Amino acid sequence: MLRPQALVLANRLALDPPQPLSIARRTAARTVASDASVLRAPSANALEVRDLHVSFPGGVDALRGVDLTVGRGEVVGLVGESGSGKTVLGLAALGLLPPKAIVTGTARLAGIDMVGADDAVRRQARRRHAGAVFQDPMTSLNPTMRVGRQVAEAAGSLDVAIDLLDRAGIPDPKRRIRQYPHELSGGLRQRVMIAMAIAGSPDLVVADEPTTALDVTVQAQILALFRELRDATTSFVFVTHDLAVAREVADRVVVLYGGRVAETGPTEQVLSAPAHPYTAALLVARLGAHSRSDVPLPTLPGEPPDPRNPLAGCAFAPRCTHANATTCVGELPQLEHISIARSVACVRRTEIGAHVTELRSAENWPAEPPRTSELALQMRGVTKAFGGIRSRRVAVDAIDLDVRKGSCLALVGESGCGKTTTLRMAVGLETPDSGTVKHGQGNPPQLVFQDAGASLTPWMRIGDLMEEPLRNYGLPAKERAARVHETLALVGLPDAIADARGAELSGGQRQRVALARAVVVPPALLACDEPISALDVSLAAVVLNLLGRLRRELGMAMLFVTHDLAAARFISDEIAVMSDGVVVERGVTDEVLAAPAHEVTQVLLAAVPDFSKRAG
Amino acid sequence: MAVADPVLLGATAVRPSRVRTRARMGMWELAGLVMLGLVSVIAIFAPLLAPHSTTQPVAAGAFASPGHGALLGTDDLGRDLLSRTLYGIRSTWLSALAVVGSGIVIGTLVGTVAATVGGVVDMLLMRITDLFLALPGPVLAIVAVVALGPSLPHTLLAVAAVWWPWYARIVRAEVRAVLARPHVDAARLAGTRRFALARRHLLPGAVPSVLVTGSLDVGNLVLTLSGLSFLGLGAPPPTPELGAMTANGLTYLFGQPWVALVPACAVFVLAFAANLAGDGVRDLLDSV
Amino acid sequence: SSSGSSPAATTSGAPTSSAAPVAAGSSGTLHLAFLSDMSTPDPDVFYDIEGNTVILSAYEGLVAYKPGSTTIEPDLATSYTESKDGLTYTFKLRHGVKFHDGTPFNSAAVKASFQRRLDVNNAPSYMLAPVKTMLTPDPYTFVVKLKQVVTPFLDYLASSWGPKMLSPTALKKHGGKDFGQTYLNTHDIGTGPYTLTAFVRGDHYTLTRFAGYWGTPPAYQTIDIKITPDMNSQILALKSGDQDAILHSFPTPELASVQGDSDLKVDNFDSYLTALLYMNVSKAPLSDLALRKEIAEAIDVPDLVKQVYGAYGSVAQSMYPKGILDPSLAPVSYPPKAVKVNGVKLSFGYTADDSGLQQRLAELIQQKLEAAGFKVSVREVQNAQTYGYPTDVKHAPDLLLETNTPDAAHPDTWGRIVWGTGGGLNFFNYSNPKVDALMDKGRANTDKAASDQDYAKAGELMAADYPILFLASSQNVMVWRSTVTGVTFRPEEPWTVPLATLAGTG
Amino acid sequence: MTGMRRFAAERVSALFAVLFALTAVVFVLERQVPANPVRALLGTSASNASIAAKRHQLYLDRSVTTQFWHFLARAVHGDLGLSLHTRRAVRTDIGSFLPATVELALTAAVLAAVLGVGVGLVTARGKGRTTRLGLLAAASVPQFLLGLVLLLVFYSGLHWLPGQGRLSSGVAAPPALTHLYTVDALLHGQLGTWWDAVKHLLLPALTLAIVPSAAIARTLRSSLQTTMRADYIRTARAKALSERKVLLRHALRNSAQAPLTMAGLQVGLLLAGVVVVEDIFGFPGLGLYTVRSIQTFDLPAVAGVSLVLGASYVVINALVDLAQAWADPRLRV
Ligand SMILES: Nc1ncnc2c1ncn2[C@@H]1O[C@H](COP(=O)(O)OP(=O)(O)OP(=O)(O)O)[C@@H](O)[C@H]1O
Ligand SMILES: Nc1ncnc2c1ncn2[C@@H]1O[C@H](COP(=O)(O)OP(=O)(O)OP(=O)(O)O)[C@@H](O)[C@H]1O
Ligand SMILES: [Mg+2]
Ligand SMILES: [Mg+2]
Repeated sequence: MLRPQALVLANRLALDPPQPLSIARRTAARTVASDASVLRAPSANALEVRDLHVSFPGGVDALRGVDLTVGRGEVVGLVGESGSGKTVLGLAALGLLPPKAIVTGTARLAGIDMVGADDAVRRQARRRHAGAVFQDPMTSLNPTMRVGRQVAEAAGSLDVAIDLLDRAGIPDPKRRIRQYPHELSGGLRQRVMIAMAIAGSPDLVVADEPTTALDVTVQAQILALFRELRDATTSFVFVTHDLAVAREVADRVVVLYGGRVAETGPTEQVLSAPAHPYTAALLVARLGAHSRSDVPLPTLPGEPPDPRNPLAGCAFAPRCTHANATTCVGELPQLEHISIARSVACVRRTEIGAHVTELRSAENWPAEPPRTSELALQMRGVTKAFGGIRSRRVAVDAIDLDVRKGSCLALVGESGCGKTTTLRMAVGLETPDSGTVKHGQGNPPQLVFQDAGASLTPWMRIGDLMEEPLRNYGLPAKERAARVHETLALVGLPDAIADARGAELSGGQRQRVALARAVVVPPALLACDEPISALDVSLAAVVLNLLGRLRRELGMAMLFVTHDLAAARFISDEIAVMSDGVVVERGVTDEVLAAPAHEVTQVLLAAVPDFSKRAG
Repeated sequence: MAVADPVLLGATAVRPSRVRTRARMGMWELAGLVMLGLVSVIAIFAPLLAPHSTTQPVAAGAFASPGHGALLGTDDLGRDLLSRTLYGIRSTWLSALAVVGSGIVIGTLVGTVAATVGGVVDMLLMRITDLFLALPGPVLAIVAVVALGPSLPHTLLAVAAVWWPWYARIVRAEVRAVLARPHVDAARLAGTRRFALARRHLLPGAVPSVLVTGSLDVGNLVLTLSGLSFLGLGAPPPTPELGAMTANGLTYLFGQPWVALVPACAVFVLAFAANLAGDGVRDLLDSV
Repeated sequence: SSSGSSPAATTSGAPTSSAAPVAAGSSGTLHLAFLSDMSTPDPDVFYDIEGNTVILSAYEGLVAYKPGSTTIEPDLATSYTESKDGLTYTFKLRHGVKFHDGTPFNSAAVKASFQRRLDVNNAPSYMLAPVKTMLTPDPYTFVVKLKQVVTPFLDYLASSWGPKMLSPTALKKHGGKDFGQTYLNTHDIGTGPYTLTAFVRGDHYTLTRFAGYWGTPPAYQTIDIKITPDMNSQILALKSGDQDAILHSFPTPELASVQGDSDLKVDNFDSYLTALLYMNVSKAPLSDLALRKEIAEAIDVPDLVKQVYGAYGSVAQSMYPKGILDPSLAPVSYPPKAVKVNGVKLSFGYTADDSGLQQRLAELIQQKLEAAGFKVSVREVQNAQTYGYPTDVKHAPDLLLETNTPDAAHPDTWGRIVWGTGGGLNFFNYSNPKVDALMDKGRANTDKAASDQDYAKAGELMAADYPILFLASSQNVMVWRSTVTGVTFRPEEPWTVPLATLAGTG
Repeated sequence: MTGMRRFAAERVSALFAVLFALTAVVFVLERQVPANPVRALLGTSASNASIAAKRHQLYLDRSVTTQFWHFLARAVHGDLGLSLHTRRAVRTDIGSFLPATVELALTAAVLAAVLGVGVGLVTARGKGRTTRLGLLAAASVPQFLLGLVLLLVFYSGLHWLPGQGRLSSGVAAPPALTHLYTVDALLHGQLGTWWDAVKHLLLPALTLAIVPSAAIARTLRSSLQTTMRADYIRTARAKALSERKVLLRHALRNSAQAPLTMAGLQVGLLLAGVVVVEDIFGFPGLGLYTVRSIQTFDLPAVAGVSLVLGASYVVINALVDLAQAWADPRLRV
């Protein structure tokens, strides 16, 4: 794992004796003990990371000096936006970084250094002291091995495996062990992963976004399981990009930004009184049950840091409202205690003080077009079934939907209830088996996909992709290009993007491009299929604002599919709740959410992790 | 929050840059590509490069050893082995390309139609493909040659008949995979018409796998075709074909080994170059 | 057939022979190899060259050629007489001869054997077609009466493809519906010095010394014949001592590599094998006599023969193989001349052999013709294909190169087949009534000298039409391990070695 | 189970379709031939009457469709006609040549699989540039060259292994049960014979196996490398499995699809290889029979061999499909 040169480097850096206290300074270092003594070394903490640097060939600095301590029985939430280095940190703790990673510093798992020790020692340490749950339960389980055997590999025997599966909340584990992963639902798969992770009562379980790939209700169940599983001996590092999720499970949160710790402290304290402008921004930008919908969401301006060109000073400075051209750019801010349990890495922390939560205030929505009762979409008795004669499954069962011109209807429901299918029929990508779909006056409807990157043809220039709809209008090439540039400007992108291809863009840029493409010929109806569920908090806010603005500016009606009721509340005027292919409740959004009548709506609402409530 | 976690062991970074892809192609693979370029030059310019006629004897007479009057020696009829080998490379190379090319063209056509039209057409086309796939190529070549007489076109026809189904399958699978991707729906919504959709949004997605398979196939074909030619299932004499030349040369293996070894080694070099280059192309395209 | 389906079909069913072959003299095994499977060891079906060694050591006929000559001498018959009118032949049979199954040999056996050949009615049965009646006045006298005079009749009987003596009891026992063809496909029921004890197709044949043989017991106890289809593999086996001889098709350019080896010796024998270039007289452009002549001149036969055969063959002196007719009676020669034609297109087929000789010959001819301005496309053809030519001359090639040997040492067994109207090897339907008439006359002429004159005249008349160029008579080159002695050869039996006289000194 | 049954039904119908197609192809091509099978059977001196009789007997004087149905009906009953060369039923001939080829091909397949998987596994982790080049080189050697080199080195040079046939002369074939000498010898406890048969198999099997094994190793190596980047491999490592176990238990089976497909493809090429190899090593199998049949223009034999090879090709590909379904439970729907 560690290249010889890196090892030498690690030795050279390791000058000072170890400092066992949790929040140490960057200067903290230690001598490298021999592997044998390391194995025996008793340790109070499940994990101690000191001055960890990880970089990848190609100049990617993923971690740039991270310190982290996880005490016995502690649950630490590791929070940060995409690319901040959460996964890399988790992998480093497990000693699972790819061989090409260049690592310095230490990461002691139950006293054993997972950076410097050789493969066998690290494997031993993993066997005795660690477990892991990864983000995507579908790809993280071996598709060609029965789940029982996979758990047994960690547990030692099938009997123990059955026991563990039972603990992980899997009904009828004796039958399940004979199944393959593809025969299980997403939630069950993640439970299998968890069963594997807690096998042998490890000192530390690293859970890397274990709920992100799951839908809200399942996510709530899995989070409950984590709460159930915590005990005095097993510690958790719970990686997430969602502060609300962290709040549900973590005793303490560590906020990462640009490969460094920005802030750390007890969850309640950090979330109620953030000390770092970034934490504060995250909290403000977060869409919650109480976000105002009459103005755009406050957002973090700018792009996330580029790990290839880390800044000399504070990585957050370019996006920070409080940044100061003299103090913030020169050198890296160090983590400093602000109370016994809390520390923050911001040179201006004292000056900012309580103003930290101020975020560049958002402008108002543009004026809305006048509402009419004219319909942009009318679906009547629309039914769609999939599968053959024997395996026939009705995905959408005789539903009626109306979207008025210029208004926004949110379509919510659990995974698999038929939202996407309805949407696809609404825009004409799918023909209903029965029933009618009528569109109002205006240009044909467009769709914004859940995965914006995937909706861009990878080998085509963005400009060409955007021009395609214009060709049908017989526009000459010059005018087409002009219209493309106009639209790019509308979503806040530079002209140069037109020459790029999808893979060369950042996540935020892709989402904007997808939007721009959908509105290059402004449709009468814009359908969105969970456009923010795969984005992290700050990006989600940006996209929601953009959608809200465009809808109003261009006078489009919108059909917005989501399983996130907070998003529905923010964006929509009306809401329809689906379950099992039928609409079970509908009405004005605020009214429905204030007093949900149907059980499904209630369950969905309860599943939304939020600051307002906190379970055991 | 990235949908695809970039932390895959050894995976490429989030944004693959062009510089990195080029770096993935090794020295040897490059050498293979260069060699292939050279081979193609030979194939095209063999008539200009060959110092002598391939059918008439040179002054050195029969069985001149390499260097004695002819660079690579002469064969049993006093013909210049260098010239014959050059022409042999030309014919083997062009034949292999022709089979691969025809495979790609037919396969792409059938595969695309099957994948995009679907339904009964798909089933029918795939059954036919399977049928052809199930025909053993060499056997077909043998039967064809026995029945129709030895000639290169017959052999090529027989081999090509069983070669295209692979491409049809690959293209169909790839196109279906691409069809399932959201960008196709996006293009549909953008009002792109069927033909343009296939050409712009579907087929380019199948190109990498087809190219990789095709480039790796060339090596296979060089061996297969020269093997058939070795068995006398190629062009009739005195056409210089590497397999047939080897077969003929083996008669004189102990006394005049070069007669067999020169063309046999040419087959090896050709196949090796093709395989190297094929691997290189795979590295290049797989990393995109 | 049950036994036929097994790859290891052996003649374990044949009594006495394999049971206890005892004999005086040396024992040991001689290792030979064939380049390909023989078609069948059934002497009434077999009509190829590869495999003659097996047939001729397992079976015997009434008469045979004296080794190295064309003189006919008794074999299973001790003497024979021919009636004045040439229609009746009387054979006195040898006493004390036993078939491999123990059945005694007598006139009834001869009659049964002749009858079977006619019944089987396969390629070699034409030799007995002239037979009118067969009489067995006593157990050791056999009389055959012909429908008309056929002067080569005795040669037929002496030919290696001629009628062989088969055990009548075995024939009856294994006759089945096909006159015993199934059985004889893997077994023998002859009287020869060796008996076939294993016939594993594609792999090997084993001949074991027959203890009850009437003649001098052979020296080798067993002869093992492997099927080794690759000449290089045979050469390697020969050099490493796993094989004792390469009987034919040794590539002459490779002889240099064995000549220095004291363990090996090279034996060359004159044979009747003659290389022929047929010209398609039945279709344009070679229906034109002048063009055929030009081809003869363009080829430069002496140079061709020198280049391809070197010391192991010679320019054909006559249209008849040397030995069956005095070459001076009917000489042929093709003096080379500079020829220049203008791109006449010719298709050229040749039958290939394992020594590469035919292909070299074909490609050299092509070279020479191209140099003279012809456009020649060569392709290898198979014998079976060539048989189709007479019925479809229009689709046959313009030129055909074949090497052939007569069925027996009699001019009639050559001329009638090669250029007689309707002859089996007359691929392009050459027909000249005068030539046919002369050959008929020769066949009916019991006076040998006069008959030869008729054949010679027929040959000359034919040669003037240039339907066939007689290129070369080739030698049969054999390479033996030096330890093996007693190698003999009959020119009318190419690729074949009589096994009974061989002995090993090593 | 219904999946299994459907699979079997599909394969069997595919088998028949292919055989029918092959039969048609063979029949059509056979009719194209200018050769005269009757002449070939009866020889150069046969009379016209006997030729006509034979033609009638062989249905050659009937209409083309009648001939085809006759041909098909016979083929259905396993009657592949009479070899023009050996004068035996083609079925009998094939029956006697097939076992050798089966033995050779099986040995080669096992060798190719073992070598291919072994080399693929060993080279999967290292950078292995040299190994990779070696594999590429091995995959590029024409069999006619390789066979000869092996023969020169191991037979004529070192005298380690025999160069020709299935058994040494003087060694009797073991009593026939399976007709595979190695198996039969073992079943009868004839160890000497077994060893002799094995020695005869080694060189030709190796010659046949090298190219496919290199191809399998290459594909396996590259799909292993892809698989080793999969999330579940990370999971396996997190479970503290040793790299060996990760490779063998988790990666191998998940990387099996591409090599299996490649193996299926190689089977087709193997058929051509068998012909070359059997020729060089004098191995009395179907390949030799084919060559001989081509040389003697033995059309019924060529047709019979084509049908048998075509059928075995279909069966082998079905086996490959089965293996793929075994390797990936997601394919068993
Ligand atoms: N194997 C790798 N090779 C190259 N770069 C890598 C590798 N793994 C991670 N990186 C880079 O390291 C940085 C940190 O990545 P990491 O996956 O830890 O982020 P993350 O916080 O987990 O983000 P996400 O929320 O998207 O999972 C990123 O810029 C990423 O591109
Ligand atoms: N193309 C298809 N073929 C077969 N079944 C399908 C297809 N598309 C959807 N289904 C099935 O129809 C049902 C509804 O699917 P749909 O994608 O509309 O749900 P969804 O509400 O969008 O779920 P999610 O929140 O997971 O996206 C599901 O059971 C799904 O498995
Ligand atoms: Mg991550
Ligand atoms: Mg959906």
